[in-house]
Amino acid sequence: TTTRPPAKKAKIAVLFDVGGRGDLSFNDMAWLGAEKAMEDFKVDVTYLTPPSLADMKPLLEEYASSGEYSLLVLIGFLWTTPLNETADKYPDQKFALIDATTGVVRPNEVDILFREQECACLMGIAAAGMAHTLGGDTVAACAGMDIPPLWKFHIGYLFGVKYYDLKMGTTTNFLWTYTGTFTDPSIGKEYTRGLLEQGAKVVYGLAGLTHLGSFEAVKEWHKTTGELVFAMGQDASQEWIDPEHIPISGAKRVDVAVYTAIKMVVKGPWEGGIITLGLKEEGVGIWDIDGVKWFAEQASSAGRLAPELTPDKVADTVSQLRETYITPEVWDLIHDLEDDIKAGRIVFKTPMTHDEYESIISALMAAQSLEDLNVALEKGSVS
Amino acid sequence: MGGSQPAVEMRGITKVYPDGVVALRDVDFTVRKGEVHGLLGENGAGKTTLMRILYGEIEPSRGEIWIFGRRVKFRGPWDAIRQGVYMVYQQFSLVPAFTVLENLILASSSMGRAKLQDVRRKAEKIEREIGLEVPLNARVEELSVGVQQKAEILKALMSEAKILVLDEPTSVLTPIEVRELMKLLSRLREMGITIIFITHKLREAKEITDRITVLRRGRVVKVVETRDVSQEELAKMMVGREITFDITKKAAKAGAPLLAVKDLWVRDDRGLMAVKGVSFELRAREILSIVGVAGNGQRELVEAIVGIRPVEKGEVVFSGESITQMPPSEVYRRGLVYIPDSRAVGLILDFNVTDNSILTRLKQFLSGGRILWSEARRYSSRIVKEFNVLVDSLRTPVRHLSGGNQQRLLVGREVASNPKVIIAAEPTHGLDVAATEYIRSLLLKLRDEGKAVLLVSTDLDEVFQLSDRMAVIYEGQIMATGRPEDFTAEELGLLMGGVKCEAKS
Amino acid sequence: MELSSIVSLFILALSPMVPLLLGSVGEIIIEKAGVVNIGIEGVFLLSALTSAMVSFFTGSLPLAIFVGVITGLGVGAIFAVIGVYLRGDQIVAGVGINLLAYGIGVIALFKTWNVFGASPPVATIPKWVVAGHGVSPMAPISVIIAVLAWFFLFRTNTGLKLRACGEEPRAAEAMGVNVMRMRLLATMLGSSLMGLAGAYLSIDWVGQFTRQITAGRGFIALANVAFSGWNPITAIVGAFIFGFFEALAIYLSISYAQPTLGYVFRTIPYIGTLLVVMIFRSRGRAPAALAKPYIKE
Amino acid sequence: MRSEKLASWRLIEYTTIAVEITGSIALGLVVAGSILALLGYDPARGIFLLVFGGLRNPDYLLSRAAFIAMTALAFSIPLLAGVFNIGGEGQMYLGGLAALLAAVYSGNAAVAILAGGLAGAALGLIIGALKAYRDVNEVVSAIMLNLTLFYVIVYAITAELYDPVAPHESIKVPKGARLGVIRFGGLKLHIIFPLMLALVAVAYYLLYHTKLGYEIRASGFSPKAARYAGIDPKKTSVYSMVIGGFFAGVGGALNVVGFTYYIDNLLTCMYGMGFTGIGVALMGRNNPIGVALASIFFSMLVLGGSRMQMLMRVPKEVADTLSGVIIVALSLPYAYRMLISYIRIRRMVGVGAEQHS
Ligand SMILES: Nc1ncnc2c1ncn2[C@@H]1O[C@H](COP(=O)(O)OP(=O)(O)OP(=O)(O)O)[C@@H](O)[C@H]1O
Ligand SMILES: Nc1ncnc2c1ncn2[C@@H]1O[C@H](COP(=O)(O)OP(=O)(O)OP(=O)(O)O)[C@@H](O)[C@H]1O
Ligand SMILES: [Mg+2]
Ligand SMILES: [Mg+2]
Repeated sequence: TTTRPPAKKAKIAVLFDVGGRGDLSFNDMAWLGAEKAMEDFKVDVTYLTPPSLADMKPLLEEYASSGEYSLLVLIGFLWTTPLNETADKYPDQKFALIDATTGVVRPNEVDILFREQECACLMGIAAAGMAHTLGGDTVAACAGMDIPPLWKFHIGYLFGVKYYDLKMGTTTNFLWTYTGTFTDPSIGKEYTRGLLEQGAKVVYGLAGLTHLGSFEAVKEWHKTTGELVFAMGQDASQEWIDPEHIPISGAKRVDVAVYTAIKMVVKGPWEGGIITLGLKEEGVGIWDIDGVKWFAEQASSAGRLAPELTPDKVADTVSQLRETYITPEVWDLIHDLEDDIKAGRIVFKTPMTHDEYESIISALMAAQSLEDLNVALEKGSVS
Repeated sequence: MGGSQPAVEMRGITKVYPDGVVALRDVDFTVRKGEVHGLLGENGAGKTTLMRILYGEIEPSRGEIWIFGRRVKFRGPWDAIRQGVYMVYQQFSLVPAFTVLENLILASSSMGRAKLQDVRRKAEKIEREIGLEVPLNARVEELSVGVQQKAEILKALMSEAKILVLDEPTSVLTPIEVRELMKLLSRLREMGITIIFITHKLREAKEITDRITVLRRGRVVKVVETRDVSQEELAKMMVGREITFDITKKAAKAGAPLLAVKDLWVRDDRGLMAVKGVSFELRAREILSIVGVAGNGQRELVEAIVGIRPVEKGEVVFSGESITQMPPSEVYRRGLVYIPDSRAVGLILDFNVTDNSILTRLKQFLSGGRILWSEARRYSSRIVKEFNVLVDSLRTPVRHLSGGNQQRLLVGREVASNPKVIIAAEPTHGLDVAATEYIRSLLLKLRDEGKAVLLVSTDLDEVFQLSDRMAVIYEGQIMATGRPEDFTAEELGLLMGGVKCEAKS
Repeated sequence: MELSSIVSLFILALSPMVPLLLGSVGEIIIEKAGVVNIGIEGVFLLSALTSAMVSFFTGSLPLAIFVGVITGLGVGAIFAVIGVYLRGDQIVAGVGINLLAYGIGVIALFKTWNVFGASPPVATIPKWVVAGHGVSPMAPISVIIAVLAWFFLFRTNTGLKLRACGEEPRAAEAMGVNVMRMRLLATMLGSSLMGLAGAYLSIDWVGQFTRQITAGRGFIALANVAFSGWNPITAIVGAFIFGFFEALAIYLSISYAQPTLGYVFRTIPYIGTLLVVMIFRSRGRAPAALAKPYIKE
Repeated sequence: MRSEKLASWRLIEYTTIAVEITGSIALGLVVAGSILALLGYDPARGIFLLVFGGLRNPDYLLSRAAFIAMTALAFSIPLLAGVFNIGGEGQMYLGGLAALLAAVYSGNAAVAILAGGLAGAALGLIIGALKAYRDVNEVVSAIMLNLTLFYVIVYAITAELYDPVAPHESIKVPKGARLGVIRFGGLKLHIIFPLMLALVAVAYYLLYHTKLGYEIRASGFSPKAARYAGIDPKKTSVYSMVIGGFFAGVGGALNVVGFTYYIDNLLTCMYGMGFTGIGVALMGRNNPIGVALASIFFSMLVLGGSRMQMLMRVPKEVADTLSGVIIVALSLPYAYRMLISYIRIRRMVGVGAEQHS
């Protein structure tokens, strides 16, 4: 009797950008998707973090030329140019670029982008709503570096805040600040302290590891001044980190993107081109309580959850907070806008240059009426 | 037990340095209680090594040590100090950035906590008792070498040592200071302190020691009672051959003036005026000595002459041309060379022999910015050959040469360029008899060949032996000039201490 | 700028001051003995890690601080054995320790919590409230430590011996100081202050351990050592000035609407420090025997 | 007799160096292997990949070594003159930026590299002159300038010099100004490596065959002796910083015109390489030839680490740790020296030492 050799598993390589795993948001979410694909499709997934940008192209060529991998998943916009210069040379190698696009449609390349504005605008409404319930009038964001995905967050977040103001007849101060780093929580904390000093009631963390410092700052502010303030997380559900002060997180399902790309290779059909994921595709959004709980469970099983917490407790605390501080009218606003977006009645513009980004922001800052908000839109209008 | 126990007994000491140099071979060394014991030998004979072993600073490769009849194994000087052994090193062991008092506290604190006021009181008491004058609050780096030497001795006395090791303590002292030191040592001997005394000056050894051990190339040649030997015999034991002591000096026939210094004013590193209006003239075929206690502006004077140090006021004329403020390399090129008093200044110890041979004469070995190494090597092997520098290879780092050989290389380099005027500062400092003799006769030979030598020295023997004329410097001013016959050693000593005698200025 | 903002800036300057101050005082002690430990970052990182772990698993802050300090001490001991007894090149060893520490930090994260970036939040040192701001008790403590370090270095016998090892080790040894042991002890003492700084980072300032929690602050501490002219008291000034500029940069970038300008404001602490150094030249000089291994034979 | 001694001295010196280096690497690998085993990976395979994994693509390996060698020289040359140039990082950033601009305006790679070098040199001049003539410690000014330049350049790329098509990247080096490859028959070699060899040779020549190099080394070993010889050690230290800065600037330029062709607005293309250079410089004992070898060895470890990560799923940080271990082991030459001489001395003195009485 002869034993059949085991069916050869498809090999997939996930290539991170220079930050690599461990940012608790973007890159870790990508790996989550890869792990899920590994289980579901029984594929062999390996990963690599290149030592520097200069290494990206040579490494990409090396792996493309080896022909060993069914798919190379490239995480992050730093891969754009290396991929653009490599993809045509290896027509038999499939590539997936996550969160960026080369702008070229190729049969062997799929680019998966997110419409971050669609999530950020909902977060903006929630933030403005919470700020006012907390008795304040200022919302803020602690952002990492001035890069295209964050432009979209900036536009969406500001859009949401203005939308809230114009609908509710309030005026909300909007503070946005780039810390210049994705890795320094101490700077994140100090920026957030500064933002809270300026009256911010809600701080949106958009800076990877840096905004972990925002969470600490918010907690400390509450402890020392007795004044309740909130932080909001992004990408993964981050409520479990401090459910008393993080009532809500934005979702950016990098995991879905990676999973989708792998699925296209393993199960088909593969089709090159550009895919964007938004609210409709559930590629972005607000984490619901189930999501919050799932992440808390993950944290709990890895021993990360604070000893006094359980996943259920996290979920309960968060839903309590959401009930108390995000009023039904605010939820209505959120859902209305969400419906418009999902139905395709509203499509956000994606700025292509820094100037365009800046002009959209200044127009939004100056907006006096709902129509003024249309500068941020590609299609449709708000009313 | 009792008085018959020797103070120090070292048996079968062998020392191999990590790079394979065998510094001592099977040395037996005994010092009786209460005696002054001389330790003599050529440069590199192993005297310092033996004492470093006794002091626990380095470990012997083999051998045993007894102190007052007790077998000891020191892990470091701190152990030795606790057993009553104290060593004053050849190179000073004071922390230059600290004040004298801080150094004293440091030294005392190895025997327990030292309180500032206690140490000061004790130091002042010792100073009073034996007439040492050391400014306790001055920073060591600001003191002259002579005062530093006194600070060293004060430090040693403070340690209440029962066995005191002095490694070439007199080489920087003036005759008066040497005499004071000798008196001091006698008093210490009376107090029952055992002293080990290393020197290259046989006269001193004869004068102060009771017994002498002579080392040659790491072995004990002989142990003698001092009264039984003459200086000549000692020299012969050390070197292994006859040494002629009287260097023959032909009568001077001074020629044309080569170097003239006119009303020179120079500041020291701290910005204080160190040379105050010095003038002199140096002629061909003559040796002019600048005599003085170290630290009286000699260094500033010569550095200003060759252009290393800015001149405040005044003029330097060399061969009829003003060279005031000229860059040193240009001065050297014109034939005025300078042998500094420290080998660490005249040589780059981490460079090899060839590298060092072109240090002051780099321009001559350049062709369009490129160094002509083959020529440099030729030049350096010439120096090595002509001046008998003992060295394995031209690529050997100079750090690995013994002091005597370093000095030969340094002097050789400066002399080989066939200069007109040689400024030599302490050219024999720390050298053994043979090497000293070699350098001194070399200087005389140069003079006889028609060159001029400006000798800066604190060693009166040397000054009397070599100079045609001498100038005594005190606090930056020339106190007196004259021919050697014009002065007695006593007068000179007074002048160096700033006491003017009439008619000589 | 209003008065209250200025007061705020002064208070906000304290958080970045603490690790700089402790780090540079630690380094001053080490360098005064003649050893240069360029691995400040590495010590910060490892101590931040161990104290975060202790804080997370036991909740005991005193124990967490203690373990952070001990970690610094241990790393210092290893470094000193390499750099002092084995005469390794201190700079290379320091660079190596930085690399090593980063790797160990991340490995520990994923072995302990199955993450690569950050530990979960841990219990932190409670803050005092001063003029409406949270102030860590570590701020005054670090200043007191700096003053004590000054006293130790410049007013005690042991301090004198330690400085002698950095100035003229040969002379120190001749005067009965065990130079190697003194250097070992100084490195351990200094590194344990760095360990305290590391503990501050994770269980006081940031509230968790992250893989790049030090964010180059070890190097700034190194700069502060030179800035201070090797004097712990001046180091307080240097660390505070830097912290102040950092707070000012944050204040300005929040106050100005144009977000990209934030980058330009981030240069304030560095340019400001440089200007301060250029205007007030420091009189202190490096210990004469700094980074030179003491070789006896 | 003499020549015999000389031969043995040389032999001892060379064998000692060989033992030091192999000993360091072996010790490092043993510790590294134990760490791998401790973490549950196959140590033999891991070490094999770490050391040899980078050799799969020699062209890439060597090119990558090139800019690290440049930042290493940027540290070594000033160090020989007694200046601690921790500012290679900032000099490299500025060099990269200047090269980019020069490439865009001139369209010529040589001009770009020169511009990069000059920009780095200018920065070196500032640090060196501040030290020599204003007593500003070079560690302070270099660290402050590194960080300042980081943010200034990130700002410049983000707000002014970005590529409209890919806004996270700067404008691109035009095709004509990119460094290409040279081919010998079927073999191709990126021109960066030969360029690095040439620059290393220049550095070597400069240090050991020119007046300036001699003066740099003399000033570094003994400023006092240098002053005696008519060398101005302050001026020399400034020159050394200019030269060091030049090399760092060239490193940045090579990176931009030879590898990435743009600067990203997170500066990841150069970040950290200046600091890496310090370790590499010291590994190479501050000798240009040693530096060239060390930079290749270091790049082998980096790329081997990537290989290990890919094939064994060993996290990148484990590879970093292993590199750290090897670097620490390489800091220990004196320890091996002591060991060797200890053994030799024991042999010379003989075993019966203790019986002597
Ligand atoms: N640290 C060292 N390493 C290797 N060899 C050394 C070392 N110190 C001294 N030596 C060698 O050991 C030998 C003895 O040196 P030592 O200093 O003991 O001589 P010395 O008798 O004190 O000479 P001097 O009269 O010049 O002071 C010399 O050959 C010298 O080169
Ligand atoms: N082989 C060697 N290896 C390393 N260092 C050495 C060697 N030989 C000598 N040295 C060092 O070089 C210097 C001079 O050596 P040595 O002790 O032989 O000279 P010296 O004659 O005693 O000169 P001086 O009395 O002026 O110090 C000393 O510091 C000694 O430690
Ligand atoms: Mg000697
Ligand atoms: Mg000696």
